[in-house]
Amino acid sequence: MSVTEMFSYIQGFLSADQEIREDIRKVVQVLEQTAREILTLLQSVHQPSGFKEIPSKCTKARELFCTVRTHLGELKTKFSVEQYYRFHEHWRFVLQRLAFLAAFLVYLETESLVTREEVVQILGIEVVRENGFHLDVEDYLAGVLIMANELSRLAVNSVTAGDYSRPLRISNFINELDSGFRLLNLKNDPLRKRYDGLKYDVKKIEEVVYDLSIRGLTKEQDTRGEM
Amino acid sequence: MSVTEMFSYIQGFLSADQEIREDIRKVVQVLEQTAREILTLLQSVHQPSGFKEIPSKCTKARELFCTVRTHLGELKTKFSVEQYYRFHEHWRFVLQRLAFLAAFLVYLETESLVTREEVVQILGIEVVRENGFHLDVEDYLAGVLIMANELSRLAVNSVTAGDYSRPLRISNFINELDSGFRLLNLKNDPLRKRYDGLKYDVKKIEEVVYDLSIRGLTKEQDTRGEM
Amino acid sequence: MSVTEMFSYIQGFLSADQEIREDIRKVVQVLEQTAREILTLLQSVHQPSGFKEIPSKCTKARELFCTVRTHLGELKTKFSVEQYYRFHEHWRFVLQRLAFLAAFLVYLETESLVTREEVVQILGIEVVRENGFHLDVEDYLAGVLIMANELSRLAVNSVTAGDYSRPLRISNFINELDSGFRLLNLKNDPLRKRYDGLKYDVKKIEEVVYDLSIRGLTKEQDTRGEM
Amino acid sequence: MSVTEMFSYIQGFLSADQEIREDIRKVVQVLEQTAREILTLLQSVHQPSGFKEIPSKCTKARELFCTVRTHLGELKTKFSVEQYYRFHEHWRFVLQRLAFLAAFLVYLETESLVTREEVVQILGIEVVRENGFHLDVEDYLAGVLIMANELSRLAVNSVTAGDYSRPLRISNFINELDSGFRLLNLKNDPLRKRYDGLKYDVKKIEEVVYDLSIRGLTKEQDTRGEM
Amino acid sequence: MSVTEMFSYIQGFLSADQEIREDIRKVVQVLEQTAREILTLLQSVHQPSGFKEIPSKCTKARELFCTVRTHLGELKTKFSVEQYYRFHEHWRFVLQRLAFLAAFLVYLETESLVTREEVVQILGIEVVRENGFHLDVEDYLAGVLIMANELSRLAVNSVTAGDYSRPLRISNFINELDSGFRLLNLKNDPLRKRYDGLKYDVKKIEEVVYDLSIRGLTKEQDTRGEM
Amino acid sequence: MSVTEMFSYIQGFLSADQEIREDIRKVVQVLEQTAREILTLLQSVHQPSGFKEIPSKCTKARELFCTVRTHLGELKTKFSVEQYYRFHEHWRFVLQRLAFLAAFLVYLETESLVTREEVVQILGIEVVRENGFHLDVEDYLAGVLIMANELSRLAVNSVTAGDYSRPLRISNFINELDSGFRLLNLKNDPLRKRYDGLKYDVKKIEEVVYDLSIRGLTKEQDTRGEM
Amino acid sequence: NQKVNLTVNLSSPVIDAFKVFQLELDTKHDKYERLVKLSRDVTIDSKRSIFLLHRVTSVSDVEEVLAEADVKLGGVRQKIGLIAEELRGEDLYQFHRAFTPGIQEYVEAVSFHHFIKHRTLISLEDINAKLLFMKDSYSKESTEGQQPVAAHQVLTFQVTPTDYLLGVADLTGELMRMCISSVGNGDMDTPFQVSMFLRQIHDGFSYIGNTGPYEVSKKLHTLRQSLSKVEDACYTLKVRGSEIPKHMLADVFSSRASMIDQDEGVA
Amino acid sequence: NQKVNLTVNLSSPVIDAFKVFQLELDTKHDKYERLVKLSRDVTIDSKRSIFLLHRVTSVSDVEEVLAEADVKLGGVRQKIGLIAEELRGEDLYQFHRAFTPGIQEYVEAVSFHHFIKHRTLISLEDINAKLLFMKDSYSKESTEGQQPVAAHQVLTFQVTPTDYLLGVADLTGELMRMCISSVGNGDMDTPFQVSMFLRQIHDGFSYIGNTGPYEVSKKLHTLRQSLSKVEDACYTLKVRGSEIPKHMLADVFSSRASMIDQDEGVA
Ligand SMILES: [Mn+2]
Ligand SMILES: [Mn+2]
Repeated sequence: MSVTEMFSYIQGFLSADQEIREDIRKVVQVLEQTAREILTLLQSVHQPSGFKEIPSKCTKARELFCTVRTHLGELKTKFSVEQYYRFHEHWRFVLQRLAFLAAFLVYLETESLVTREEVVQILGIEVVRENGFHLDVEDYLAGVLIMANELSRLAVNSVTAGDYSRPLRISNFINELDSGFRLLNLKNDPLRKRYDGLKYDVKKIEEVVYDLSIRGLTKEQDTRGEM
Repeated sequence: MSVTEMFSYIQGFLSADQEIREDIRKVVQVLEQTAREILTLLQSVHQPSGFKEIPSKCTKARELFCTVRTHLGELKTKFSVEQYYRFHEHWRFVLQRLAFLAAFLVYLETESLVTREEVVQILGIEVVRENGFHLDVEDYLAGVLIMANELSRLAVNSVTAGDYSRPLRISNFINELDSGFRLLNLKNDPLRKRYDGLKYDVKKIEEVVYDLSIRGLTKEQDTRGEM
Repeated sequence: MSVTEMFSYIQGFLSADQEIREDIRKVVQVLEQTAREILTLLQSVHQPSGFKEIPSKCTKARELFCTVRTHLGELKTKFSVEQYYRFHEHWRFVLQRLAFLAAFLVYLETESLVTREEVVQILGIEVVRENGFHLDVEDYLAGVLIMANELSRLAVNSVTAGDYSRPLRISNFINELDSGFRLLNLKNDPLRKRYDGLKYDVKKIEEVVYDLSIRGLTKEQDTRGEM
Repeated sequence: MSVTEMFSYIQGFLSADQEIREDIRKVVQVLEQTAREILTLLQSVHQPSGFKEIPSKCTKARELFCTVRTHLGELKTKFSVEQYYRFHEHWRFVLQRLAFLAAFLVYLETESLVTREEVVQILGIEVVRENGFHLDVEDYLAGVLIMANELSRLAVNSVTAGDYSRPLRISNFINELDSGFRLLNLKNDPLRKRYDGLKYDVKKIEEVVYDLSIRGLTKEQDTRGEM
Repeated sequence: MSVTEMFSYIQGFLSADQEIREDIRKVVQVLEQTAREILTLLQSVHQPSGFKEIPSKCTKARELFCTVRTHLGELKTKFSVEQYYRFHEHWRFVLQRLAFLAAFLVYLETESLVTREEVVQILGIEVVRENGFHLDVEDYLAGVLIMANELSRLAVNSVTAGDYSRPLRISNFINELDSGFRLLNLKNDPLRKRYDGLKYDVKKIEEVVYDLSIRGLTKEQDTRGEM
Repeated sequence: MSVTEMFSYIQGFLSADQEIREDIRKVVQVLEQTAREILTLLQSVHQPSGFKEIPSKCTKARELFCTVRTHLGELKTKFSVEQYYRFHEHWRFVLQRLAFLAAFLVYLETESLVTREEVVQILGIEVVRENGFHLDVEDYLAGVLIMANELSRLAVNSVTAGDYSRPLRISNFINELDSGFRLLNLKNDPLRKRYDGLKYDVKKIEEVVYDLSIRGLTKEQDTRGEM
Repeated sequence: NQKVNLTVNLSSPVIDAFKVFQLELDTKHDKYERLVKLSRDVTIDSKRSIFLLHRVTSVSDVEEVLAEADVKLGGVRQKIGLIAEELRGEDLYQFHRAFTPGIQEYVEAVSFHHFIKHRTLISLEDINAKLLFMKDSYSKESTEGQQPVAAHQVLTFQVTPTDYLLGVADLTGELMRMCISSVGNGDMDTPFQVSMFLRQIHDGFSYIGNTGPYEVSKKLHTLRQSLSKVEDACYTLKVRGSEIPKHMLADVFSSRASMIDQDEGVA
Repeated sequence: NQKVNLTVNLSSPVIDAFKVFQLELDTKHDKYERLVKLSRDVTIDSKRSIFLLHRVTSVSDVEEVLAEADVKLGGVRQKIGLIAEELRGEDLYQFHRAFTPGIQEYVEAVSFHHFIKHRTLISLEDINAKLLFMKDSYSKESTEGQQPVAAHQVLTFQVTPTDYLLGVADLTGELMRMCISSVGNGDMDTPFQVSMFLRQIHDGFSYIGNTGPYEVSKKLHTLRQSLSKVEDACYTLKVRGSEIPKHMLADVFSSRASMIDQDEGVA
């Protein structure tokens, strides 16, 4: 029967699509697991003892990013490149998390803002859409904003750990970031909402610096220079 | 300043993207306007007087679909083909409406189910993704389901207009459609939800046929044959 | 570190659990597919032509239930028997559908209410929890209520097919069912909600019987006195 | 210490309140059970055989209302009278059901609209709030509207049972009721929504009368005068 | 016609209810205005200059409470006493604000916790529900918790105003209050949520006391004994 | 056909309206961009280095307001003057931001509250509706409240920058503002909600003053007696 | 008054400015409140007119009901005159939210009245033409034919296209109710007329689609439901009527109708 | 009873079958209701234990509070024994929804008790080890050290990993409260210990992420808020403490603490 045949044929299409999605979901699950491991590793810098071990933790994190690259490499093989946006929702969340982790790693290493090129290199993917599986600029920015929130927490905990100079450096960094974001013309999208959270991070860090200043605790480290 | 430069550069990306979306939105608005005109035209078949004029209305609708083809042709030029799914949401709604209108048109002309190939031809687009701007199978099916709902209304109104044989034909058609859909393995997605509505259409039409049967109103037209 | 170890330990539990669920989901999908096939088969009795072929369709359906038994047999192997209710949600829906299909089958064959024992036998499972994979009484009852809805549709369509006595028999059957359900002390649970739908089925069938009565179409079939 | 004593004293208040609510809930559950029994009893009038037994069923129902009075009497003892509205939500639902049952009972007995005074007497409560546990006018009206729906079903089933005059009487009764409700200035509250359903009951009953009229089955009863 | 008369009569009831609500709303608006005036008056104690004028401000506030009593007296006349809970929502908010203001006033006068009896007296209403328009214990407690928040602000500002002993007295007072609340078995209701905020007030005040202690600014007042 | 004509006529209205809105939206976007630039400029005063450069930044901001005046001039041409409130929602947000920026600018220059007349002059618009595109008093007040929030941040950061007298001046200013607002009879509108936020700014500034007081850091700046 | 005495600096320019704001805000708010109240009155009386108009399905003298409703609607127009008075010299849209519910309900009532009388859709122009008021004479009945005397200033009220659309959208609900009552009362023509009219309005709204304001799109669903109910009612009439010759039907219903008249006569 | 008399066919097989179902459903439902009630008791008593345990921040004799709480928790365990009794021979998961709130609250209470005593996280194993009950002796106090006598059958209750996780998630809220009270009462160590412990739990939950059941993910947000409050509290302590030599702090707080003790002594 003609209608029956047609629908059987269509079912073929639907099944193929569902299989791709199933495959993607599996790789994404593994990616999320690794991302969580890196997070657990990097989050330990908030512990008082963690501050001294930042370099060794960064090294370990860099190793875990090797695994991430392997998984992302596998992910690319699951679908043809021009369907990136068809399945984008599946990995968007984890990709933003990974961008955040890369940004946080680079900040801990060098106290500077990771570029999109660096993130892309750490993740083993592309900047430009035409070249293959890439990192959308919105996802990069989302990752950077998640890091800003983590830094406000870091400012608080570095004081607890007795490091009174770090909050000042974080404050300068976050102010620069804030000025950067203000150059962007963000629509009423998820990114805009995330950006609105940045001003609370800025304020929080300013209050930490204030608490140190009024007690004269910023004075002694004033000679630390360029770090 | 490096961060500033980077963000200025990123703003360039975002602006380009927003412009594309703005362009797409404009074409889609025009498409929606034309779709509404076709709808108004085809919906007039529900008026008692409309039943006699079905052929002439179909001819007019075919003419309006020329305009649709022009607009869809223009839409394709607004973005590069591999970004179809990036912007899919913008035209998905209107594309489903157009698929519905094409399906309704073909049903009114021939009382048969439009194929995806026919829809695609009426709209001047492609079946296969690789060949260019195409019609997703889900969007085709959504269009068919919207038509099913329109047909249950048509069954009611044809009785009011004194045509007692049409509901029987619609009933057979819709039952075939229902069997077809039951072959599909639909997930819990919007399509599934729409399909769940089909059983109400089936029931509604069965009740119309019942009302005619119990009053012996199906007998006289039994000789109508192939129409 | 102790807290970390604890969480690793729990994570082990959760992973094992997820794997079982994944396995179950796969079998359930296949079951749903078979259930849809049986449904397509049995629903064809609503077609005017279908009324004569009820016996042959029932035979075919009985064959398809063999496949169901195989799949349910496989499902049992996916988890240890005392954890039935841990994963109940996964198959509850399809099991109710299968109970419905078995009930509908038996009704079409004998115009009597399927017993729980019969359903269990058709599905190749157990009545009592202690004996293994079983059919909950709530799921059995849910299946029966889905059938009631199908019967209200059947009453309508048997009139269309010219069978004026069936609606009366269905009416008696459904009234008995309603009396049965009214014995139960249903709480505000899903079953209660489903049962609330029964009164619409009762009403619908009453209206069909009314339509037949007022036209004197119930006379010939029985000697029920002045009615 | 004084503050401690005060708070202990306050805790007494809070606990008492919770206990009252628990007590009320228990009585309300029993009331709901009895209400279901009365419903089962009165609904059996829809059965063809039920029409002759209306008087005996009404007698039995009156007996069951004794139990209701006992339970409502018990309910009153659970809280002091001026807290009626504090706990109103707990019994509002069941009270509307009971008002419906009383209204249906009185209709079956005398084919007239129960007054609020009669309902209140059947339930053993008060009309006027000042005198004790009373029936809110909104709850009385809700009960009446539930009965209207039951009557549209009764009209259909009396035809099936061969009683052709009852639908006309029901029709007049329900029209009168509808005129009454049109006098009320209902807000967009639950009552208004319920009232909107009355139109469909009116329409359904009119259709039954219509079916009887065109067959000349209403003639013999035409002499019933102004009722 | 009897049904018409009955419904006209019922419409009378419904209109009366709406009028009562309208009347209540008007009085409540005036009450809110007076409450705002008392608040402005009492909040001026936070100004450095305000500390000396506490007694005179309390006197003025007492005068304004005369107006409150008049309005509440008027409110009572709008409905019969046993309908308190029917309309409770209308005045609940303002009553809690007034309880807060009374509690704050009494604290400023005597540095002790206002009892429910005192609040009730200041507002010219009743403690016991049976006696008339009363203050629910939940509303009394809500008022007390709003005051606690005001006191944490007062502790900060008294330091600014050079009064170093007041924060200690506030601290003891608020600790006593906290112990009291711990005796209550609060459900997850609005009151519980409000109570959760008390901890932060306690903490804030303790921090002020801490700041004073480490500077030896609490010494001179240490002789105040058990207060 | 008359109904069709009527709808075409209305459609004409709607299309014209949409075009105007589109035009307005474009100008408003540009305004928002400029407003963000002014904000970036003025917010740099929060930086420790920024305090010395306040005058030069104010001069630069005054220059950017020229651009604002040009854009607002263009905005006026997009619709006829008596339809200000028809499209108010489109520019309300940005106009409040601009009022805030003007208020902040004037505060930085003179430490006084900008008048509505001054804001209007800075923006090149009118005070009175009758004279043309004007500034609603609510929008002016909203701008002032946004500034209050900015000032609480400034109080914190001036301590960081070592300026201990500014917080006291801000505290006086904000208290005066608070008194002003308490004169207003705010309804439950957006302004009221914004005003509710003012108390947190007041509290924050009070805490800064407290921190300075307890450390004796307020002594040198004025002769305020024993405080 | 009292409040002012409490502030610290009585004579500060800030406080002075806020006193001005207080006055301005209160004035605006009071006007808004007055408009809300007027709108509420307009709503209630319009609803009452609609209630009244629904009686046409059950009485024999339609003209009488229409005349009575017209008097009621005249009263509503007087109240709209008071709104126009309040808006004199103001920007209509500034207070639009205050009175839009009332105006929509009036559009619903007046278009219902018009449909019953003429079986067509009243135009926005016709609606606005009736909303002319003489200055200082708004308390008197403003009869339509009256010539504006030179000494009187004319005050107008303009219903916006959106309010017109929203009122017409609600009209469909009333038409549905009327249609269903008509079926009950054996009126064989009204249901079919209503269903054709409703289809036209439905097609009109689908022509406008989502280009109108959000509130319009929101009402589309209800409109579609009303249409479907009316189409079902016509269908039922047709199917049930098919069992008996038309001239017999008339008989049946004339006797029903007279029975109903008797009942109503007493009410 | 009465109901049955009303049915038309008293002896039909359908009615007979439904009588069986009635019995089965009622039995199941009654058991469910009993379990809900037991769970509610477990919840209330666990909450009371937690309330009690919060006193450790303001009294000098922590051991006394711990002992008192232990007795209370013993009572809770007895009630869990009753749950185990109800579940004997049943599929635990069939009634899981009935008692899961109580069990989670118990986990919260017992892990709070454990943390105060040992400053570590109690393991799921340790929790389950305490939930051993002697058959027919559940009404007597089940002291932990007691040897199971051969004549008695042992009944166990197994807390599921998910309930354990959810209980621990709620524990963080209590830890936050304890931390904030400690700051107020001059306890300089507890806040830092709590913050380290809470960070570990937080890291543990982020390790599990969204692989657990939905309810766990839902609690992550609250957990993060608690952590942030605790970190803020430690920060405040550190920053304020930085202005004065440590030995002076001790002085300050010992005098404060004794003051509080006096107050509490009277209560
Ligand atoms: Mn309406
Ligand atoms: Mn808790």
